[in-house]
Amino acid sequence: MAALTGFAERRPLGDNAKAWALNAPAMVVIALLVAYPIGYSFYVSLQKNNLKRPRAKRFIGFDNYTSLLSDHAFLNAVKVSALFVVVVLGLTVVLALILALVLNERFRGRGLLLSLALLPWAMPGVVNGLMWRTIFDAKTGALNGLLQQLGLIDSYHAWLTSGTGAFLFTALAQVWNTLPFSVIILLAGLSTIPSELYDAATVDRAGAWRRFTEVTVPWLLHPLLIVLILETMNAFRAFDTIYVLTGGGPGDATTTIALLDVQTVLTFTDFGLGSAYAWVITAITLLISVGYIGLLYRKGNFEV
Amino acid sequence: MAEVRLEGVTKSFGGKVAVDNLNLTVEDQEFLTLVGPSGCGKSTTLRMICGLERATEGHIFFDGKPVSWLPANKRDVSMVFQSYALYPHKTVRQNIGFALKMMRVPKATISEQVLQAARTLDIEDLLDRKPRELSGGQRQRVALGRAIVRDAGAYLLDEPLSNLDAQLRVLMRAEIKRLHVDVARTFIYVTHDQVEAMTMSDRIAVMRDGVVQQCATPEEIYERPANRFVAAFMGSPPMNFVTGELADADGTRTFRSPALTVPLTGPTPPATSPDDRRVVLGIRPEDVTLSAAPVAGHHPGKVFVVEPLGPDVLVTVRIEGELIKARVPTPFRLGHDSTVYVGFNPNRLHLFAAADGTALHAPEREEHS
Amino acid sequence: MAEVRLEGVTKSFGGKVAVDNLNLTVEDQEFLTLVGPSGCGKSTTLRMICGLERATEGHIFFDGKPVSWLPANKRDVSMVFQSYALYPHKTVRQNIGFALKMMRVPKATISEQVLQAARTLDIEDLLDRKPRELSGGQRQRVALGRAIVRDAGAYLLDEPLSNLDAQLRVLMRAEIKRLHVDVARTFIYVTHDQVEAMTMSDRIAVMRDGVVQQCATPEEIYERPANRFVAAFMGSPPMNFVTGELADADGTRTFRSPALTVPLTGPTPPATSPDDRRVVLGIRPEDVTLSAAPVAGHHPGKVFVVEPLGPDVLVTVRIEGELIKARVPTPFRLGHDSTVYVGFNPNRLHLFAAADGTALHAPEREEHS
Amino acid sequence: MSTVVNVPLRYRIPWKKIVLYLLAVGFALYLVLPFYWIVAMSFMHEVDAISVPPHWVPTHPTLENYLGFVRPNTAQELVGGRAVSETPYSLRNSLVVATATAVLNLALATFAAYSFSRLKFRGSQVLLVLYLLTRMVPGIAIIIPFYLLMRSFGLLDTYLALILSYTTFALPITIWILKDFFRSVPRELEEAARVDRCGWFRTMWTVFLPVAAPGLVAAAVFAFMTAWNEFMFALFLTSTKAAKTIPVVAANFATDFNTQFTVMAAAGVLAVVPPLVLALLFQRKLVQGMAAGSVKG
Amino acid sequence: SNDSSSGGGSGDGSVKFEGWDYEAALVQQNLDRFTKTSNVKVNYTPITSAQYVQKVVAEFTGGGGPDALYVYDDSLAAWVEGDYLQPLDGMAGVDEVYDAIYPGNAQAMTYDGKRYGLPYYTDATCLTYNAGILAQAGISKPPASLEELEAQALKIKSAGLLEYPIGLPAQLSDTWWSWVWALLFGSGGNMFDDQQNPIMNTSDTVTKDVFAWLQQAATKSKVIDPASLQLLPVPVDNAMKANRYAYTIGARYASRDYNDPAKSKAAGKIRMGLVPSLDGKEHGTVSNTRMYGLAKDTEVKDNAFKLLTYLGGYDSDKQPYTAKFWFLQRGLGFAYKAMVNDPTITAALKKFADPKVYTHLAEIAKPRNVLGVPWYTEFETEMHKVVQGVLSNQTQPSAAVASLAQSAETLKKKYS
Ligand SMILES: Nc1ncnc2c1ncn2[C@@H]1O[C@H](COP(=O)(O)OP(=O)(O)OP(=O)(O)O)[C@@H](O)[C@H]1O
Ligand SMILES: Nc1ncnc2c1ncn2[C@@H]1O[C@H](COP(=O)(O)OP(=O)(O)OP(=O)(O)O)[C@@H](O)[C@H]1O
Ligand SMILES: [Mg+2]
Ligand SMILES: [Mg+2]
Repeated sequence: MAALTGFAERRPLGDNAKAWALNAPAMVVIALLVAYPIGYSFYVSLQKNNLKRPRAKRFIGFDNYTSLLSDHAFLNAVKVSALFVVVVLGLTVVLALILALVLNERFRGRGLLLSLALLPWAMPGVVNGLMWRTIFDAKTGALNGLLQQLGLIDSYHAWLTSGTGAFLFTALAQVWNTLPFSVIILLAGLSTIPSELYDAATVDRAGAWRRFTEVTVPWLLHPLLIVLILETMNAFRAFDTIYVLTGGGPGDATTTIALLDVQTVLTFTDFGLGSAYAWVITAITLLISVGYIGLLYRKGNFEV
Repeated sequence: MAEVRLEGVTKSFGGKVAVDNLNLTVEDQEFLTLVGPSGCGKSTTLRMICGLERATEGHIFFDGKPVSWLPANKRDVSMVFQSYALYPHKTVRQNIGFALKMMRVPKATISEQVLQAARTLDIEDLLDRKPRELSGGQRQRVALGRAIVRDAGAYLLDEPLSNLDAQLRVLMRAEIKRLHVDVARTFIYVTHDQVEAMTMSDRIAVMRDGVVQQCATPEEIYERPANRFVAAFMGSPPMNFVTGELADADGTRTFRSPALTVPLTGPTPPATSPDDRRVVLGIRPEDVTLSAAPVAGHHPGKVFVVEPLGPDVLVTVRIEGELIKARVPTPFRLGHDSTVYVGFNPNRLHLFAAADGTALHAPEREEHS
Repeated sequence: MAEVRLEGVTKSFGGKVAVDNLNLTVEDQEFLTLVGPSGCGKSTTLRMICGLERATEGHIFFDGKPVSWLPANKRDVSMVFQSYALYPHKTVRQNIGFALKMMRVPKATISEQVLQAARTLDIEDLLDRKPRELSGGQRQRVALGRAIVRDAGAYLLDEPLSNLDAQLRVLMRAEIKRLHVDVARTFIYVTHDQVEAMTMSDRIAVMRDGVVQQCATPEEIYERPANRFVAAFMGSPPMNFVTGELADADGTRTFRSPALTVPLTGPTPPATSPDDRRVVLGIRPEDVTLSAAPVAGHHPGKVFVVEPLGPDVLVTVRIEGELIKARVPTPFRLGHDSTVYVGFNPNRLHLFAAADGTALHAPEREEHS
Repeated sequence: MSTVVNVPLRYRIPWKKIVLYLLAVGFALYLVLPFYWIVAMSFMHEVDAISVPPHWVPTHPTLENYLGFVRPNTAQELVGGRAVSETPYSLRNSLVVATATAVLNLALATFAAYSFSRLKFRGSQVLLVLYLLTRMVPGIAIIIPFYLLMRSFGLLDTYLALILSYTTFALPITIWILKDFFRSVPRELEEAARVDRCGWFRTMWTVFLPVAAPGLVAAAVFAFMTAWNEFMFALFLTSTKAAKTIPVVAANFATDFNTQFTVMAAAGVLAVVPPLVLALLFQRKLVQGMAAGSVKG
Repeated sequence: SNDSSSGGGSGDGSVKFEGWDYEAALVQQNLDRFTKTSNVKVNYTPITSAQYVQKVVAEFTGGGGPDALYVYDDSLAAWVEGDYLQPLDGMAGVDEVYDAIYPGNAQAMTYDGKRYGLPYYTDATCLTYNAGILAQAGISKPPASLEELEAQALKIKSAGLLEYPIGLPAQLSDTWWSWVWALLFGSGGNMFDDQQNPIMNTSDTVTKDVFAWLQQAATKSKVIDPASLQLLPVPVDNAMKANRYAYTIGARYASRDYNDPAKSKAAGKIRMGLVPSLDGKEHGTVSNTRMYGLAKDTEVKDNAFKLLTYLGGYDSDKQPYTAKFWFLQRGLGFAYKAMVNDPTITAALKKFADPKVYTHLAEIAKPRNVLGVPWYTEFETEMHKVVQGVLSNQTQPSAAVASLAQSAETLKKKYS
């Protein structure tokens, strides 16, 4: 048999080589454009580096990171962020799933609703922030006006002045904003499910709920995985909305790590510490993402 | 559950009518087989019965109760899909056990029943594979397993054996029949295999372009087809047809065509108008006899094609432009173009109106054993 | 292109061997049919020939040239997928014409050829539909159309007719045969339909568990099966098998089992060891004769099951615990439990070694015509 | 037949439809009400916009806020006059950048995603996580080095700088999105195309990608939107109307000293319109089923 | 392109000029005039104000900075330390300018003894009140002391005119809270001594007392709007214009809008007053200064300086042309002492404020003395949070000052 390989034609690439070749363009672009910035930012995170004191710049190893452990603001921000992620993620995923399921049905006005579902996405962050500010405004806000006209409140409230209020309303605004991404991904995921599977499940006496858990969910695990990862990432980095609505207040109630990070880098121009914050965010989201992957990837990994 | 009744059921897909004013009653515990050419509406009919497709018109009743508005999961029917529709994300075991799980059968019972079904279907060692890793026939067996493992009021099986080899098919056929007897429920079965249809069914409904042509016992269908379409459709190789007209010669009714003259016995319809006289004579290949030597009343012809079918030989004979197929026992020793004498069993002749193909005359019912 | 040769081809799916050291040569312009039980590796073999699956071991040659590393699109083969694999986003017309378009055939030619193929397949009026709007059989015909419309070096057809009705199947069979003659290319055909296999093929390869059991002409396979498996597999209803041993009684070789004693004629293998003496007698149902009155040398038995098959009747007779099937012409007039006398055509007896099933004795080759 | 019609058929209340429509309306309100407020404001005078109780429908409707964008004279009168004059350009810039980003992204991601959905190769999972990792470092940490990089390429204030940066943002996620959709394209389709004599590229183009269209559209929407509403990088990488995108310009309506709510609202409405129109055009693709009727089993 | 080298001139002597995007169209208009008269081309880029500092920092770090630019007084120290700016000492006309402006402004533009800017605009913080509402409640004079302010507010409140008469912008933001500093300076207090050591919890009790008053007014007498915690300056302005607050503390500049009938329902009723103090006798306030600065690495120093002079200094008529331009166009506060005597200026000023009060405020205003420390921004941010705690009764004044002192010490250590 060995002789045969002698006159075999040019061997095509093996799966390994093919895969790397296919990944090459993406890897080159990414490496070219972000490898340096990412590496640089990590390097900076090992420095004492405040632009206000450029002459004091020096390499300090992991001091920025160790200092975080005793950094009150940071520890509090981690707590706030974690809570924010949980609330926003929970709401987003549930709402997005319901909306995607609705959109996956046939009914009049579906196209319109789908376009509306994309609307919050298309709104530039600044406009979005201002929109929510005018809505939640204590003096002239639309929410106050609406609730009062509906007779639900007697007088205008300052929704964002209590810690919990600020937190919840900020989260609501954030959810409105990040909903479209999840909806689109889940909806596209839904559209890949062959309808005959639902037929089969219906005949197998599965009601709507069981069809959902037994057919829809397994098929949605991977799209859900993306949604979870990205929404976690987004919620951890939520900045625009929070900044415009509360600036992180009252007190520390809505100061998330992202807010702290942006403030540290841009307002305090402390690049060293800011980069360390950024890498902590990276590490946390990476850890959570790997957790999601470990939880969902294999379960949803089947071929049709 | 039990009796399935379709009343005036019509289904059209955007103008194209797939099932046309169907009236059909499947008795309790009956085994009804739907046959018909590809695209005649068999699957659509099953899908309507099972509730996956809503009839454009007409209504469906289970045991006299209308179910048109009942969703499929409440209809208590089990179905094998023509396209299998296996759950790609579940293992074979989970696929088969799914309906049981939905019916809240205890886990232990499920795994036992699944195992038993898998044993029956000879897919016991595939239980932990995903459908993706199965061969065509294996997938089909999983689909079958999914339907038969559970208890249902009616079983709808859409070509459940088409991708299986003959051996397995025979076994599976027996299993399905046994299940039918065991559970004593209504079965509606779609198949293209005539042997299957003939051997398994209490009744056969022959469909064509969404319309039921005849619904009767297998013998009836085979022996006394309601029209030329049914006669042609059932039986393989199909019945021979010769177009000609009725004539009264020498006091006996005779069929006459350019090639053939066949005397008819028994009651034949009175032929009044010339149109009525235009008829088609039908005779099944196994009712055609061939002899090498001339026989009285036999027609001389030439051997055209000889096809061995294993136990029999299918011989096509040319008689003045008409091609007549005869099925004769092996061995057949005449070669191409040899002259052969063709005889028609006079008790097995069929007559159909040339105009619309309705049966005018069929052989007397025979008593078996 | 032409001769397809497989040398020591093995395919395993993660440990599970689907095709095992396959050596097979399909001659130029030959029509080879692959048959075998579900899951025996037929589709896998086709897929390897076609280049969709890489052999784990061994090599494939087209006209003597190794093609193991050639991708499917360069192999110049055409294939009907068992699962159809229609392009869901293209109309039937585009599906059928796709390969032609890829081969840069002029538009006008394409549409003409597509139309002609569609006519052949009787799907002319479905040309502008999408696959999801078709019935199962219609989809299968589109899949077939896609493969036959184009010119290719070899045509691989994986159960292309399984979902068609008998009539259409007969027509399609003829069309495929005609195509084979017209294009004069190599055809490799997978089917579960024995009639198809018997009537269409130049040679039939019978597979089992990834191993070819016998590869020979249809007659050879039917009349002189290489082993018990092939004998059992080909022929429906299958051959009767009775396990027993060889004995020399009264100077003649005799087969003896608790139920039966059958004298053997013709040369039989010398039985030296006791193991060698353990044999299985095989006889096809059509070589079993039944008579109501006692006949010398016939075995008395009781009628167990009577199954009408249309032209014939399949009668299962019980002879002291052995069940023997006989296929006899209609009408058969004995009822259940009646005594019947069973005779075996002495010229049509098969003998297989009990140990491994290899054929020891087969009927002499008969001359047809 | 008349008897058939008279059979008392139990008609069921279509709960499903009712729930569906209720949910649809609920979501529509939730999605549209906040935005409606912006729209309403954009047709109001500043004074009406902050009135108590709010006017849900503009009492003295005006087009002034919009006309400013086309009539620079009125614009001069307004706070943020320069931003007003830049708005039309920025819309064009945003469209170009977002579209290019979407296209470039799909082009690059398709290859990579294909490898993850079809090929078994060592390191695939690690590579997937690595892709994600590049996206997990917050933009704030890399914006300065990225700015430096773009500056050294001489790309500041060009479309290309934005397109490249957004591509790197969107690429990892696009790969993740696409790999899932590719996975649900039946392998047999691809095989059929290969047998029909298509090379890999043709197979992708003529069979694979059309079947995976919903996923492609979803990924394209994602990339488009990422580029459409990104603010920080756009701010740093652009400085003139040659490349400024709409978020950067819209931000100019809100200064420390004054905020022209109504003009800003108008700009916001304008910013939302192009993606919305695109969405309306493509929504069919997004919800079309993928491979119905193509394979048996 | 425009970033070929650091300093950024494109070879034809044109000046790359950057500023935050306030009234960019007007700026351009003014620059066009400069180009016409001086023949120096100016390449002007307005930058979103919220990100102005960050972007300029990025540009200087990356080496693509402007030649001339706007500078906030609170960025000055950092930008000097960062080597972005060069001192103007000794350049033509600089001393003249510094002599002609209010000392507070001069101080704000000086770092480490060197002068780095020419004034763009300045403002002092004042008490702004709605005389109409006061009159309705029977009050004729603005309050001089905080006690009085609270009493007046209570009167308005009990008259049922307003639920919360006082509004303050107290949402967290990265700009400074002038009203806190104004209240401290108004009572002669300070948080830091001249060596930038925290004194708010030691030698100087004003901070604590002011905090105590704030807490009292916000949570006991409830005259300060609790919604303040979510208000930025703009909504406060809107409320003032809508007659929904009787008092606020903010920039003088805002009164122009408040009294503009086209924009405000309170037009004509808004008055400017001195910041009430603890004892009602002493008065002071805080000022801020925006200036024009010169980049250190500029390659077109002469032209850039010409531009600086045009914008922030005297023109050939010895007139601060641009400063006047801004005041007349938009009412931006000016640093030049003499400008208030200009009849056109006075006329314009009279439309929204009492020139005497306006000028007096400018004279008594002084800049924050901690602007020069590197940790000022961090401290300011921390201070906002603490004051929020005071206003919402979560932090007691004594604890508040202690925590501020603590923060200051920590920050100091961090930057040492
Ligand atoms: N992807 C796969 N992974 C694991 N096993 C596989 C895979 N594909 C096929 N097999 C196994 O290989 C064997 C041969 O499969 P193949 O499809 O060739 O059978 P076949 O002869 O075509 O059967 P059928 O008549 O049922 O179509 C089967 O036992 C099947 O279960
Ligand atoms: N979704 C659809 N849209 C349009 N026409 C359809 C659709 N589904 C089925 N049809 C048509 O309806 C007719 C009946 O289809 P059906 O599937 O019931 O046929 P069938 O009898 O099961 O055929 P087969 O034996 O080929 O499976 C066919 O002509 C088919 O083309
Ligand atoms: Mg069908
Ligand atoms: Mg197969």
